[in-house]
Amino acid sequence: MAIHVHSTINGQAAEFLCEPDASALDVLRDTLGLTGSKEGCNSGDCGSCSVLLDGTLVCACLVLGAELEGRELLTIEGVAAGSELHPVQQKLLEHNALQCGICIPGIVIAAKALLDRDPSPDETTVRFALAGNLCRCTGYDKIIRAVLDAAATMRDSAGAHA
Amino acid sequence: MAVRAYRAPRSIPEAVSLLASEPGAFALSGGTDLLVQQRSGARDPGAFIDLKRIPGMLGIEEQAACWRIGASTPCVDIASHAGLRREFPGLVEAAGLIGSKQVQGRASLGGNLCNASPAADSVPALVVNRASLLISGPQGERRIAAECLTLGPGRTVLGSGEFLSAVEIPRAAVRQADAYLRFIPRTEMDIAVVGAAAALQLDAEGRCTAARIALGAVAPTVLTVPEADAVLIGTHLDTDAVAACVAIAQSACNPISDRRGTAEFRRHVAGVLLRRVIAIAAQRAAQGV
Amino acid sequence: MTIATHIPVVGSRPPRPDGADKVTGRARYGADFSLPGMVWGAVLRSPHAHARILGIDTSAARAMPGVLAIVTAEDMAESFSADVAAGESHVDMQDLSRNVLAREKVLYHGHAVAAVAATTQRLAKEALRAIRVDYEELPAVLDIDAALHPDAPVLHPGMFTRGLPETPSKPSNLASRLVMQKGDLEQGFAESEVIMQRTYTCASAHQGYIEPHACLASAGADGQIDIWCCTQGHFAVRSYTAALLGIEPASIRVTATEIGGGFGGKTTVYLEPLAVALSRKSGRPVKMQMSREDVFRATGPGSATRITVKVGAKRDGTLIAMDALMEYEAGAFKGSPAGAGAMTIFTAYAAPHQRAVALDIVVNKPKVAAYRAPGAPQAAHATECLLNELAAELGIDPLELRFRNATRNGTPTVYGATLRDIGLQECLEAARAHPHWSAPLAAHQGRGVAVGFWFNHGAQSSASVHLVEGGKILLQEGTPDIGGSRASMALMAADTLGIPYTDIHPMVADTASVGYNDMTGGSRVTYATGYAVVEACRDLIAGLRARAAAVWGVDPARVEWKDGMATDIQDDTRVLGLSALAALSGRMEGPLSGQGAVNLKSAAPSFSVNIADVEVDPDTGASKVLRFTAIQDAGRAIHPDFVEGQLQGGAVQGIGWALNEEYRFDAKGVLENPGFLDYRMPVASDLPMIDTVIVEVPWPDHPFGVRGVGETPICAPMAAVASALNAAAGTAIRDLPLSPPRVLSAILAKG
Amino acid sequence: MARLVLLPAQRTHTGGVSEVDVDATDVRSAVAELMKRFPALPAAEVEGCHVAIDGELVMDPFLETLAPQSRVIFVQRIGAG
Repeated sequence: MAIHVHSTINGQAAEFLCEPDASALDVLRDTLGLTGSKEGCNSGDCGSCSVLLDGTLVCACLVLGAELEGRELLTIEGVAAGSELHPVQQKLLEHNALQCGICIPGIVIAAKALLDRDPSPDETTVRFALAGNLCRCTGYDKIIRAVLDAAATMRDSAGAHA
Repeated sequence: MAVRAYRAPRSIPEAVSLLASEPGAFALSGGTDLLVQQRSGARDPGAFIDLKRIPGMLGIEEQAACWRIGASTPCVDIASHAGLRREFPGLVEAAGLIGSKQVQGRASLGGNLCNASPAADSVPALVVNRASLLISGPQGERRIAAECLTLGPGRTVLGSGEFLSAVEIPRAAVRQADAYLRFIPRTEMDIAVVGAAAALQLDAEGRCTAARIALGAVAPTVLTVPEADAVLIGTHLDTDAVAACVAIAQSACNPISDRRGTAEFRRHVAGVLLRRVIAIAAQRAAQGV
Repeated sequence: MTIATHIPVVGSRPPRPDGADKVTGRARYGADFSLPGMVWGAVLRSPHAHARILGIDTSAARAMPGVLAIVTAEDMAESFSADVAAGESHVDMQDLSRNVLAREKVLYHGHAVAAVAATTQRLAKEALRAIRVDYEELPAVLDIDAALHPDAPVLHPGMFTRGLPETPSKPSNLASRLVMQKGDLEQGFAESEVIMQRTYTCASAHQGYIEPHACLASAGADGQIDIWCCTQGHFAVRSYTAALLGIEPASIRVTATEIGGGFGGKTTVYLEPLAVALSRKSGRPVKMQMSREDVFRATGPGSATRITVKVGAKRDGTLIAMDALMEYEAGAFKGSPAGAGAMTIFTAYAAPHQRAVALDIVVNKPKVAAYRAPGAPQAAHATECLLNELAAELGIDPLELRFRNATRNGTPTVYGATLRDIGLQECLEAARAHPHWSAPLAAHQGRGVAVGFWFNHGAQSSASVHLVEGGKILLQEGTPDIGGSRASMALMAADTLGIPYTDIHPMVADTASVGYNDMTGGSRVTYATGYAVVEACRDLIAGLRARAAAVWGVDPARVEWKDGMATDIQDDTRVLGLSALAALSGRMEGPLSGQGAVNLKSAAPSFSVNIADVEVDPDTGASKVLRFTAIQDAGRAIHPDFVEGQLQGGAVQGIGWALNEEYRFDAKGVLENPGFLDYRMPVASDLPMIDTVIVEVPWPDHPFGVRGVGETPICAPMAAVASALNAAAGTAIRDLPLSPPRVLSAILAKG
Repeated sequence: MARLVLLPAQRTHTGGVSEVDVDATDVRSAVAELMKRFPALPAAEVEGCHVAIDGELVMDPFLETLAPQSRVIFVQRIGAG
C-alpha cells in the first residue's frame, strides 16, 4: 500500500506517495522528476546516486522513500546556488575532469560531504573519500586534482572572510 | 512475496509486536544488505520494520563498565568517534572498512551482525573485545556474547519478534588494545576475503596476560580459537609464540573456495593477517593505548 | 576601427560547453527521459546457457490487467539482407536479431527471450514471471578448448568455418580462421639465434560504463517512430532497428541522449528494437532500462583470449621472425575482434618475417561487443610481455629492444598496408627521456614497459553550422559526445572561423536534424567529425564572403575571411563581421549556413608507450600500481585536457583488466560476478595519478593534424602492468587477471 | 595489370588461388573482374572488405584509381570501440 511521506528536499517541503519498497532514488527520479541522481547499480556499489540525508552521505538507492518522512535530503539539484556553482562543481569544470559525466553528480555530493567536514584533505584522503564513486572514463586523476583545488579555493575564501 | 508494509515503530514493545505480527517482517536497520538482498530475491521480506526511530537504537554512550552502541548507529558515527577510537582502534577501523563512505552512512553494527555473513568486518573486532549483544523480544531483554549470534551464513539465533537493540563492549583495561585487518583485492569496496582481529593485554613487563583472536570469512561463522589464544598468554609475543598461535588458528580454519578467493588462499592469508594484527595490537598495548 | 586579431584556440583547455549541465545534474542521460502516457518495458532472460526453445506461452501474462504488449522473436522481421553496413561495423542481421531476442535456441545465460510492456515497472516484472518457456537444456560450451573439441556441442548448426582452403563438411564452433603473413617464417626462424615461445591468456572484461542501457520509444499511428537512447551511434540505432523490425529507416528519428560511457559497448542495439516493437503493439511510449545485472549478463564484454607467440631474434636483440596463434572467444555469435587483434599484434615491429593466425570461436557466453581498440589489448599483452621476457633473457634494456626493432615509415605491415607519418620513435624517445624510466625502485617493486598500437578510423561524418542573429554560431554534429567532443568541435570551428570559442554553440543533433554520421567509436570523432566541422565552416565562410562582396559591390575574390570578418583585400579597414552579416540576411538571400560531409577512408595510426611501476606484497599476492606514465602520439591535441583524460582513462581500464577484472562463470555458464562489488573495477583509492606525455606528430590528412586518441590508451597498460608485477614478484605469470590468489600461488610455487 | 591479393576466406572460393592479376583502372572494376573470374566467390566476402592499395589502407573502397602495376591487398574489416 502506498505510503504518504512528508520531507524536505533541497530546502523545499516535498510530499509524495511511495510503495513500501520504493527507494529514495526511485522517488527522486520517477516521482519527483529529479533525475540528476543516477542509477548505476541499485546496490550501493557505484555512488552515482549519492545524496546527503540530514547531512550524511548516503546512496539514495539504499534508502527507502518511506524513510524520508521528516528528514532532509540534499541532491545534486540543490548544490549550486542558482547559477553560482559550488567550488567543487566549478573546479571539475575548470579541470575538465569529466568525460561522459554520469558519475559527476555523485562525485560532487561525495566531495562536498568530504570538504564539509575536512577542509584540508590530502590526496590519499580524497581518494578514499571518493572510493565509493566509480568513474570509468577518467582514471580519477583530474577529479582528484579538481577536488584538491576546490578545497584550496574554499580555504582561501574562508580565510578571506575570517 | 511483495513488500506490503513499511513500519517505523517508536518503542521497543511496538517493534517486538510488529516483528511478531507482520507476515514476513524483517527488521530494517541501515538496509545496506537487506535492500540489496530483497531486490536480488535472496531475501523475501513481506514488511520492513524500521528500527531507527526507536530511542536508544542510535547513539554511542560511554558508561562506567562498558561502551553502549545502539544497534542501528551508522558506522560513520563509530568510525569518527574519538573516545571509542582511543579504546578500540581496531573496532573503529573495522567499522570504517564496511563498504564506502556512502554505505557507512547507513550500515550499522546491528545490521552487520544480523546479516550473518561470515565475512562481516565488524564481527571479529567485536568478538575479540568480548562484546555482548542486547536482544529485545517478546520475553523482554536478553544478552548473548557476540560470537553466539550466528548459526551459519544468513542464520541467527534470533527468534520471532526478537531484534538486536544494542552492543555493549567492556571498557578496555590498561595496556589492552585491539587491531583488525582484512584482505581485499582492491583498497575499498570489496567484501573481506579474510578478516583477522586480535585483542591483547600486556603487563608492565610486556608479557601478554590476556589474548583473544578471531577470524572472518574462513568458516561458516566468525572463528575463535581459544587454543591459539592460550599459547600467547604468558609470552612476550615472540616469533615462536606468534607462529604457534598462527599455526593453531590456521588449522582451525575451514574456508570455502568461491568467487572471492580459494580455500588455500584464505587459509594462507589468515595466517599472514593474524601475524600482522597481533603485532599491531601488541604495539598499541605497549604504548598504553 | 580597430580589428581584434584572432588568437588560435586549438590546443587550449577551456571548459566544455555542456559542462555546467553535467556538474549540476541537468544533463539528461538515457534513463532520464519520460513522456505522457508512458509505460514500462521489461525483458525475460534465459536461465540456461544453452537450450532449445520448444515453446513460449504468453497467455497468462497477456491476461494480466495492465499488461499492454508482449513481444517474442516472432515479432521480429523474418529475413534480412546478409548484413547492414553501419559505418565501421558490419553486422550479420540474422545474428543481431537472434541476440536481441532468442529464436530457435538460447545461447547464453541472460539471453533475451521475450519482452513485456505494462503500466508499471513492478507489473512488467510480474508479467515476466507469468510467461512460460519450455526449454530443452543442452550442454553448454564454455571455453576455447571445449568449443574446438571434435565432439563439442555445436551452437549454430548452419555455421561452417570461413577461411579454410575448402568449406568444411560439418558445422563447428570455429567461425573463421584468418591468416596474415609477410616474409618467410621458416627462413626467419632458421636465421634466428634465440627463439622464444610463450602462451598468454586474458579473461573476458566488461566495458564497465556506469550508465546501464536505457531507451524510450514512441510509435505514432502514422508509423513515425521516435527513439531516445544512450548510444554511441544513433544513426546505427536507426539502421539496426529499421532492419530488425522491417521499418523504413526514414520513419525513425533517433535522439542520442547524453551517454554515460560506452567504450564500444554501446555500438549495437539491445533494448531499442524491443521498445519500438512494444510501443507499436501497445500504442504507448515505452521506456526500458537495464539493471546492472542485465548489463553484465547480456551486454558487452570484450573477448577472452589465448594467444601463443613465438619470436626469433639475433643475440643483439634484432627481431627476425614473429608468429602468433590467436584464439578469441566471440561469445554466442561469431564476430570476435580476432582479426583486428591479428592486424595489431606485430605492427609496432619491423621484423621481416611475420605471421598471425586468428581464430574466431563461439561459446555459450554473452556475445562480445567492441571494447576500446577491440582485440588489440590482448594481442599487445602477449607480444609486449614476451618482448620483455626476451629482453631479460638477452640482457638488453627492454626500451632499447623496442628502439632497435620499432617499425618506421615505409615498413610493410603483416596485413598489407604500409605505415606512414607515424610517431612511434618519438614516443619511445619521450619514454627514455621521462624521469619515470630512470627512477629508482625499492624491494618488491618492479617496472614494466610496453608499446600500444591502434589504427584509428575515419569514415563518414556530417556537420552543419548556422549563423544566428547576433553573430554567434550554432554547430550541429551527429556523433554523440562521450568525452568532451563538443569542446573539440567548437575549438576547431572557432579557429576556422576566426572567432572566440564561446561564440560557438555546439549540439549533438538527432538523426532527423543533421546528415548521416557513423558512430562515436574507432577514435574517429575529432578526426572525421572534426574534419566535417571544418568543411562546414569553410562552406559558411564562402557564403559570408559572397554576401560581403555583394554589399560592397566588389568581386568575391576581393574579400578574404580574416579574424572572424569579411575583409576587403584592397582596404583592410573595410570589414563586415558575423553580426552585421546576420542582420542583413533577411534583406539578402536569406539564412546563412554551412554544410560539411566527409568520408575519410584512411586510417590515422597511433602508437603509445606506457611505463608502470608495481609493488607486490609477497605475503598475500596483493599488488599496487605505484606510478604510471602514458605516452602517446595524438597527432595534434585539439583540447589537451580531454586528450590527457583519454590517456588516463584508458590506462586505468587496462590496469583493471590486468589486476582484477574478469568474467567468472560457474560450470553451467552462469556469471558469478554480475555486479560492481565482485567485478572489481579500479576505485579511486587503488590508483596513483596517471602521468601523461602527449607527443604530436601531425597526421597530414587532417586540417589540424588530428589522428584520434581514444583507443590506443588501453593497448599497452596490461602488458606494462603484468611485466612490472612479474618483475616485482619474481614470477612469470602469463594469465590475466593477476589477482592476488594467482600471484600468491606463483610466489609460493617458486619457493 | 593490377594484382589482387586475396584473404583466406576469399581463397576458399577461388580454388586456393591467392593472387589474381586483373586489367582494371579502379577498385570497382577490379572487383567486378574478380567476381567474374570466380563466380563462386560470394559478394559478401569481397564487398565488406577494406584494401591496401600500394601500401595505403583504404576503408570501404569503390572508385579509388589503380596504377598499371598496383598491388591491391584485401584487408579484413576492423571493428572499433
